[in-house]
Amino acid sequence: MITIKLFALLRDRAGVDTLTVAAKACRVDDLLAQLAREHPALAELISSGRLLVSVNQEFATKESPVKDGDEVALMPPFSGGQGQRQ
Amino acid sequence: MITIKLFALLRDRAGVDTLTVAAKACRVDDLLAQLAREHPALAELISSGRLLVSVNQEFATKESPVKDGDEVALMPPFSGGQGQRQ
Amino acid sequence: MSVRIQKEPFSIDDEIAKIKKTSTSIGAVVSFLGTTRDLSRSKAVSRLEFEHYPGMAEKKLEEIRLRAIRDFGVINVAILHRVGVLPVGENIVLILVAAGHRDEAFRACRFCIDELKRITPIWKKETTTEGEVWVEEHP
Amino acid sequence: MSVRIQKEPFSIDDEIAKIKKTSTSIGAVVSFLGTTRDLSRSKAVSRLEFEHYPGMAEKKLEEIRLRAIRDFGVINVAILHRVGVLPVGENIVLILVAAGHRDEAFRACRFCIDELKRITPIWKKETTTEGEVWVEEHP
Repeated sequence: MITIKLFALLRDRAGVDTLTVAAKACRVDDLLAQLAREHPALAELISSGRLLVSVNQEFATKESPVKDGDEVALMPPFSGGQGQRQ
Repeated sequence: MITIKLFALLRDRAGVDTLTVAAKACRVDDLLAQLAREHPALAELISSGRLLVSVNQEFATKESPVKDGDEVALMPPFSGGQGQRQ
Repeated sequence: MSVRIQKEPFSIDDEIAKIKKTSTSIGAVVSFLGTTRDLSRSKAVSRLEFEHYPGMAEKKLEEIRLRAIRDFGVINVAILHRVGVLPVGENIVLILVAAGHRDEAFRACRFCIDELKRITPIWKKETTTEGEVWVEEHP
Repeated sequence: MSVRIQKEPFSIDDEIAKIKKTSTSIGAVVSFLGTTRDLSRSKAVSRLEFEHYPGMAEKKLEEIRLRAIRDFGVINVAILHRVGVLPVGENIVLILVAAGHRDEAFRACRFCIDELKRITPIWKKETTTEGEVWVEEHP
């Protein structure tokens, strides 16, 4: 099993903060494609290309490997800090 | 009369924090020359060229005019602030 | 702990006293404090909520802290960020950089807040007159 | 009063609370704190004394404050400097710059401390193992 953690807008869209998916060893982009198919509420955000992905709490690319037992997070653009008016 | 205020090392050398001198309208450099003659303890510092001078609490140059009633200050280089290790 | 994510308010005086105790060579402390404003994109903000990725957020802040110490030669760095629901006007984030010289302290502090915004998984939700929105800043 | 020279210690939390009350548009507060070290040119410092030119020192700090607000477009600036005999480890000078953006806050704060050292009539006397000396810094 791979644990998928969802944050902020993604969690609100999915209605849950954690998903688990049965997946063989694959790449991040394979996993994202599978998630978009299984969770239509996330499809638009996943296809937007604006999400950041981490694997075991390190930033990952579309080509990064994912394997059974990993913790993957889908993260919208960050907005911590303050001090920047727009 | 012109009031001369002395600070830091200058005051320590002179032993007083204020001097008054009878001087006609003149320039800062005339006043400094007179002070060096009348107060030998200050002569070395005055001739060092490293002092800053103010007239009525504004920075002055050697050519600035000084007149009766003015407050002139002789100031060693500043060292306020902190945060600079040498 | 020189990196903290917490719900509670922090005292800047207390944090400065702590960092000063870690070295006797500190001559300058430069700090950045981010506070919530009452306006965002010209709309009145009534409520703010911050969320983080527990574990990864702290790890990124500690990476930023260590890089600042190493790359800028400063003595110590502390980074605090609050999460949860925060009233308008509250202090949100504090970065303290203690150094011997002011030049490196200013540069390291600026680096830390820029990096915090860039790589730390923290999100802000604003409630304005037009509803709730997860903010996406483009630093 | 946004410019003060005083013998008493100051609280950074209190000063930040004061400056935040002056505007609701403040998103960033950058501060510089200068503290006394226990070493100066490799000699142990046992005592520090700061002296200022009353009247002119305050006037120069207010000039610096107004130039920072005007030239960098920040919202408000506070400058505090302590004088008198100060134990090692004490806070000496505090500059607070409140702004909408962090960029202008950092630049204005740096400007203020550089200018303070350059044009404000304040002098420091250090007592070390080798005796007393009026310090002449070359910023």
